[in-house]
Amino acid sequence: TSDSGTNNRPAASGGTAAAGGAGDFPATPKWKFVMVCHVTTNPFFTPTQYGAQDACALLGTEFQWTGSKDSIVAEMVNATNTAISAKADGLAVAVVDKAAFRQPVSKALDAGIPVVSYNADGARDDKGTARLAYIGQGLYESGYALGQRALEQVDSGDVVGFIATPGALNIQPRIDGAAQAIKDSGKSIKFESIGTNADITKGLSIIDAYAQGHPNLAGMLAVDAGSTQSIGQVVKKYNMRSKGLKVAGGFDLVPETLAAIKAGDLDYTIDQQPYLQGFLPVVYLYLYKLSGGLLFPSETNTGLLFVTKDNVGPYQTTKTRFEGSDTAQKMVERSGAIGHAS
Amino acid sequence: MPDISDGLRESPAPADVAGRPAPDRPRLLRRVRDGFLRRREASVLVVALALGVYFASASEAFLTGDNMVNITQAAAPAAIVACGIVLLLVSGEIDLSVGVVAALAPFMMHYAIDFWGIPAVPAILLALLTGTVIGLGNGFVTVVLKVPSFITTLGTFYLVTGIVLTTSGAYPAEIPVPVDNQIGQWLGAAPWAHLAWALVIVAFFHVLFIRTRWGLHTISVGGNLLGAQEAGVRVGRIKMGNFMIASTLGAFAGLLEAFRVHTIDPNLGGGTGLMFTAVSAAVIGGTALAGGSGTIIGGALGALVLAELQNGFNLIGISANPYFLILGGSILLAMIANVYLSRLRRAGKTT
Amino acid sequence: MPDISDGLRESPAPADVAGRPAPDRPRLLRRVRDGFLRRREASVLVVALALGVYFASASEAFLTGDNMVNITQAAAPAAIVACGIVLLLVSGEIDLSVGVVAALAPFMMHYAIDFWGIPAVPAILLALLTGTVIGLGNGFVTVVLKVPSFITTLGTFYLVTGIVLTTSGAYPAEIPVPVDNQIGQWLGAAPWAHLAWALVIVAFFHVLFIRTRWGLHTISVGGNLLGAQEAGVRVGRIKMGNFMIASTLGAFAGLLEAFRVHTIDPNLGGGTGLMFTAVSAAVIGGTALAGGSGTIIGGALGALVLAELQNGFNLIGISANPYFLILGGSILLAMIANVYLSRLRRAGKTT
Amino acid sequence: MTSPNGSTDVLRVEHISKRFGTVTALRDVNLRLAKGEVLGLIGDNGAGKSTLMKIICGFHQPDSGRILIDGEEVSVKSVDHARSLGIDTVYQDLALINELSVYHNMFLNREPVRFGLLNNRKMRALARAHLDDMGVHIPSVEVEVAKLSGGQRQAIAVARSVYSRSKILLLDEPLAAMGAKEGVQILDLVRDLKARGEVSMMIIVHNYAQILEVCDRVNLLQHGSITFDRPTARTSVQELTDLVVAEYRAARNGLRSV
Amino acid sequence: MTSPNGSTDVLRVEHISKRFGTVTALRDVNLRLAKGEVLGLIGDNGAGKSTLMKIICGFHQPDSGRILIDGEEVSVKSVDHARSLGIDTVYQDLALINELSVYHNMFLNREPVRFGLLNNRKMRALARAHLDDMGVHIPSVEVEVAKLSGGQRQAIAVARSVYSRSKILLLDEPLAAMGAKEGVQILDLVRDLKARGEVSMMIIVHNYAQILEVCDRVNLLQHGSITFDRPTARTSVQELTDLVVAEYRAARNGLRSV
Ligand SMILES: Nc1ncnc2c1ncn2[C@@H]1O[C@H](COP(=O)(O)OP(=O)(O)OP(=O)(O)O)[C@@H](O)[C@H]1O
Ligand SMILES: Nc1ncnc2c1ncn2[C@@H]1O[C@H](COP(=O)(O)OP(=O)(O)OP(=O)(O)O)[C@@H](O)[C@H]1O
Ligand SMILES: [Mg+2]
Ligand SMILES: [Mg+2]
Repeated sequence: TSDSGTNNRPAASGGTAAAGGAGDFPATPKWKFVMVCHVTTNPFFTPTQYGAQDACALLGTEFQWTGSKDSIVAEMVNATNTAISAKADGLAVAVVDKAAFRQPVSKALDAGIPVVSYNADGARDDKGTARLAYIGQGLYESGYALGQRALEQVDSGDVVGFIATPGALNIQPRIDGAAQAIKDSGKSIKFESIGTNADITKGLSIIDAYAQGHPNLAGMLAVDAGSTQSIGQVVKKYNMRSKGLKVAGGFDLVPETLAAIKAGDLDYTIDQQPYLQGFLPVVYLYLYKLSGGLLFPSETNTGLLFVTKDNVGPYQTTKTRFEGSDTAQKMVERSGAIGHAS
Repeated sequence: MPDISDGLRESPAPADVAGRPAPDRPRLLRRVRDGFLRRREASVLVVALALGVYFASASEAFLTGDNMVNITQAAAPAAIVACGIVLLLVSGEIDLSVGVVAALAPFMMHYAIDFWGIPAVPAILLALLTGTVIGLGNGFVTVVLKVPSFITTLGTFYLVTGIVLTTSGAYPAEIPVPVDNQIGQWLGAAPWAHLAWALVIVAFFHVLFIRTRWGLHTISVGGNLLGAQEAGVRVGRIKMGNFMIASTLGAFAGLLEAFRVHTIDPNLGGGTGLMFTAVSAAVIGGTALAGGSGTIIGGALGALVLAELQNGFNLIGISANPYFLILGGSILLAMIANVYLSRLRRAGKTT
Repeated sequence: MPDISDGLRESPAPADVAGRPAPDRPRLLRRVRDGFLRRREASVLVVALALGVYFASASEAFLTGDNMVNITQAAAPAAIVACGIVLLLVSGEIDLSVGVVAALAPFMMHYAIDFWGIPAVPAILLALLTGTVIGLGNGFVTVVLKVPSFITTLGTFYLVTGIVLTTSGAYPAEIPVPVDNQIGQWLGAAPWAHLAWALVIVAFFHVLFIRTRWGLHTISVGGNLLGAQEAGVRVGRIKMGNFMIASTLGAFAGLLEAFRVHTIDPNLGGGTGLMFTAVSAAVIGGTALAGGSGTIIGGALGALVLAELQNGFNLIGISANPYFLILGGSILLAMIANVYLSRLRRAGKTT
Repeated sequence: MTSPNGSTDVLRVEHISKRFGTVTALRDVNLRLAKGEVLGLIGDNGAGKSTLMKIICGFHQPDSGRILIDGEEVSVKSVDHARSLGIDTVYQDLALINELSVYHNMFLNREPVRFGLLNNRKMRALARAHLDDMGVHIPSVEVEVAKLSGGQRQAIAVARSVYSRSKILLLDEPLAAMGAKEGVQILDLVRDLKARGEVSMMIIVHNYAQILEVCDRVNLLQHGSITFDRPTARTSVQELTDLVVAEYRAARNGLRSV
Repeated sequence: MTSPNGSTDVLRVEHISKRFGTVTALRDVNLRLAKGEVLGLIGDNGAGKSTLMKIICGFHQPDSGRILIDGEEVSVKSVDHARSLGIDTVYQDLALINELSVYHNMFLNREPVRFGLLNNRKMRALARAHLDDMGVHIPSVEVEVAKLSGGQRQAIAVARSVYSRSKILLLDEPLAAMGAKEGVQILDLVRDLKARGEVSMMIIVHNYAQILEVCDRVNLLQHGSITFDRPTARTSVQELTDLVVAEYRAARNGLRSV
């Protein structure tokens, strides 16, 4: 494994690079891209930042990670406007509100700053901005997938969905999607959403209490990392698997969640490949600038992967930048067949 | 700044018992300078200016018109809410719910217009009135039922959060069409609307605070509750009124922000975020958490300092994680400087 | 409860100027009851019990052993932190950074063990010491440099947040292997560890507060700063000490919680969340935000009340959005009842 | 409702009682104050003098008993209400707001206003004039009262009421912190007010010489009740001292001689 | 460094000056206190008496000048430091903590401790004894001082210092709020202390009769300087009053006769 460092300088130089340029690209100014996020310090986006960092190292650019810590739209708008004032070379915005970013994005485009959206792209019916492309997987859609997957194992009974911060733009759409999926199925399932807390310690207590008050749950879902991991712990604590709990699942890949999957306390967690949500916007913005706009950023679905007991192994055994669990650069070996649908 | 600190060290002595004759420097200049230095806001102003100078030298974008708009828009809501918070803090109370009232107000406007068919202007007034009524409730529970305001407004905080979330389904709404026009421009969508409103409101409450009986009695109530009662000050009325002012200003700030970001978001004030920023601004500006003293202009300058820090470091391009580190460090440095400056100021004060 | 309120209304009058003879009811019983009623924590205790009765009737799961563990685990960190916060509030200061210190401490342990190769116990002590040192810093800036503690600790809050985020990459870490064993069980992983620690710490600080010079001087400093100085109380030392206590307890609560949730999370404590809960608990328990009076046991009971509310409503299964509504309403109701009870108590008090 | 001297009493207190928890501060107190009269109230520490005063001025509510102003029964609901009835008070604790300037304190809750704004200029001028009148030197009327000496603070509290043009003045130890010169000057002021005959006053003073100097009548409050009521003309410092101190003196001397 | 009567002065204050901002409170003050002596300090309100006291007890730092205790120069760094030098003070503002009980206030910063814990039983007993000694009646020593009358509060502050066994006592208007009886009793206490000869005292009193009763010597502080220093045996109430009040009296009478 090579550890080429976490600095932002271009990585290896091979071939016949033009003086100073990355790879054999011509020399470019050190472009600065600004990524505006709704929950800047959320662990979900740690790999996103690594992705952006790696892309910048590759291409000789730099990026700034900013926005709001607590999904406050006004703060994101402030950050976007500040980036425009600072004449950023490109913008990537998590468009968590379909109305709020229309004007700032237009203003940026008017100023010749290319803008892409990542991770969130307005609402289902309205992407909300004139961004050039969207890189990511819809929050609502991922929530919908969460619900759909649960439906494979549950036909009736009570299903609960935990959400750390009700009304917060990064996760509310997910739980709305899950609820919709269950509703669309027409099964006689009663879905209830329960607020936990941004503080994982409180969240665990709340999920614990809910589980005690509802021993006959058929399913437990969560839409944020903290609640997901807490579900795993509570399922284990009360041995809920033996009491009729048919499905337990959630989001993100923090260690405790992976351990719970391995132990069978959680059935699945959703990997949204956040690394790509950072890597690709930088690449797209770079190419747009490099090509003078000829290479137009393309809509990219970064996909959604269900991590289950079957494929959790590599996630657990290797700590990588790609999942955020390590800062070191290293190559992850894999072997054997690649699982696929038949 | 050697000139200023020089001036600060000197103590002009008209009221000196020893009767030292006043030095024969140009009097007008001295009076202007003394007048400035006597104001307790002077030190925060110096800090705000110093930060401005620093950021302007670090990034040429800082002083552009666009960025001035950014800063004023970031500072204004906190400055406006801080007016109410200063009054409350000075009278010895606090309001934790002011930030969620800011989130509720635009929803009230939205419901009024889109669901209840109320015209634009009455709907906006209704939204403001909602704030006033919540303030009245806070005041009632605190003053009449004698629950400490921290707890009263903690309860209100959750209560209003619940109202916002249940009525909105925890989902943002769009600005209603009847106000998405000139009205919206006036109320926050136009670039300089925030600054204009902040100036008007801060000026109004500054005068209220230092030139009216209301302000005097607010200080009395917070400075010596028993003494104020003995002097016949209507303590309950003052506190209730300040709760109502704070909540109404919260509602107004919420409307401004909703029009600016052009969406009605259940998380608008960030829960306790806006309240926190406003209290911080007030305290930075020289208001005592324990009551009895404060300044409205100081609170506004405090909001400006915080907005400058936020804007400046973003402009320079500090990413989120180190941002907090740097922000924390600079708050500490700036405030140590602030205290130092105001000590110099006091040392040089006439009285 | 007719018995209790009956007792509250009656005023036993040994010190009566009129010299009314004491009624000849069984004396021991009366003394126990009076002793209870004289304690200012009595009313919060009644509220906590009443909530318990209500939830027990609403859900049979409430009184199970498992759920008791759950409640104690939810209440303990706030109760522990509240001990420090009560001391600070009583001495007229506040610490906003205590919650992020709780997040930093387990990371320090993690770094010490996994990166610096320090053995388990010294690593844990180092984590606690980190809290102490941060408290010392807060105390220094507040007491010596005279920055108001709200601002000092706001700065520290951001600074420590930044340290946690940058060093951890904003990503959770696993409990280090050398402590993921008996040590971890003792320090929070075992079901009753939280309760045990909370009892020990609350008892210790209760005695410190009401039976030592430190406690007396803490009250003096917050009750009448000038008077305390005139009486020669070493004001600065008291304040500094209380900052250090609060921060250390924050670090300890963080360790407990990290072991319990079995992960080291950068957002442990929820930013200002834990601080907020602790301050709320302190104020619910009868500590004045403005300083000068408070009780440690009251703070712990306040934490219990909050934990009961959180646990009970989740046990019942209130949905996310209305949850806040109901929580807010019940905080208001419970605290109005609390104030009413303590007024009854005072009316019936001997002195 | 006419007093011995034929005029109507401006203030009558009848059967007032007051308890604080288990402490009985006042027990069936009766007291009257004639128009233009200056009444001295004396008594041990903790006898209930201040409590009585605070009941008359509406700060405390009595447990029982009634108050008559100009012969009419009133229930004084608040200090503000008392003021509207023409009653003004100098409290023993002075009731000053440390955070406010001298002149704002002096006009607290009675601030002159112009177009809704405080008339600071007027307050400053009057404050200076009043303090000069009382012979109290203060660095500046703009300084916060927290920075003043004990006597300076008291002068402000006294000036606040004495110049309030109220018809009933209640002064609770107004001279306690005053220097000899300032004390004399304030007593002169009281005499001036009395000479004009519009104001009735009740003064709590521990210095019996001062009582005899300005009061028309003296009442002694002991253990919550009035036990002595006599015109000053018919008493002396010696008598008053004997009333209050004799018992102790005797005991002490007895002790000494042992 | 010996005083006229041959003994060493326990306290000497030399050339002390103090300014607050632009207010000069003290200007080149010199003062001495012999062992066992009781010195009375008089002066107008705002003359600087309390400031002088607060400098001696370490609460304020002088701008210039020096303090000698038992002939040795010391710089009194803090109130705590002064206490360790044997200096104790009753402040004019009493320095009571409203939130604490009577007995905790009485022993503030001098609490008896057993095994690290407060010895409340001892404090309660002593507090009761001291207050009885002073003839001050208080409902209970466990009540918070906020609930006490003005005189009761002062008694606590006085008891705190008088019973502290310090060698130098500074009393700033210790009798201001005391009733006639309690005043007499406290003066008796002072005399008792004096009789034992171990304590030297400096007392600020505005009542000249009281000064003559207990003091050996009297100093007058005017406009920040000592302008008069005489043994009490060689002066009288009249002389002191004339010194301070005469000027005003004359002016006033002149005015009246106009
Ligand atoms: N902390 C302070 N800040 C500013 N000025 C002060 C301060 N303390 C005292 N002064 C001023 O110093 C002067 C002397 O005050 P001091 O309290 O010593 O007077 P005093 O002789 O004790 O008067 P009194 O008999 O009224 O108690 C006064 O003019 C007062 O206003
Ligand atoms: N708010 C209160 N709460 C409880 N007790 C009180 C309160 N106010 C006064 N008391 C008690 O009532 C009694 C009478 O107090 P009051 O202040 O009227 O005495 P006073 O005659 O003014 O004495 P002094 O000469 O010392 O000022 C005292 O024993 C006092 O402790
Ligand atoms: Mg009194
Ligand atoms: Mg004095």
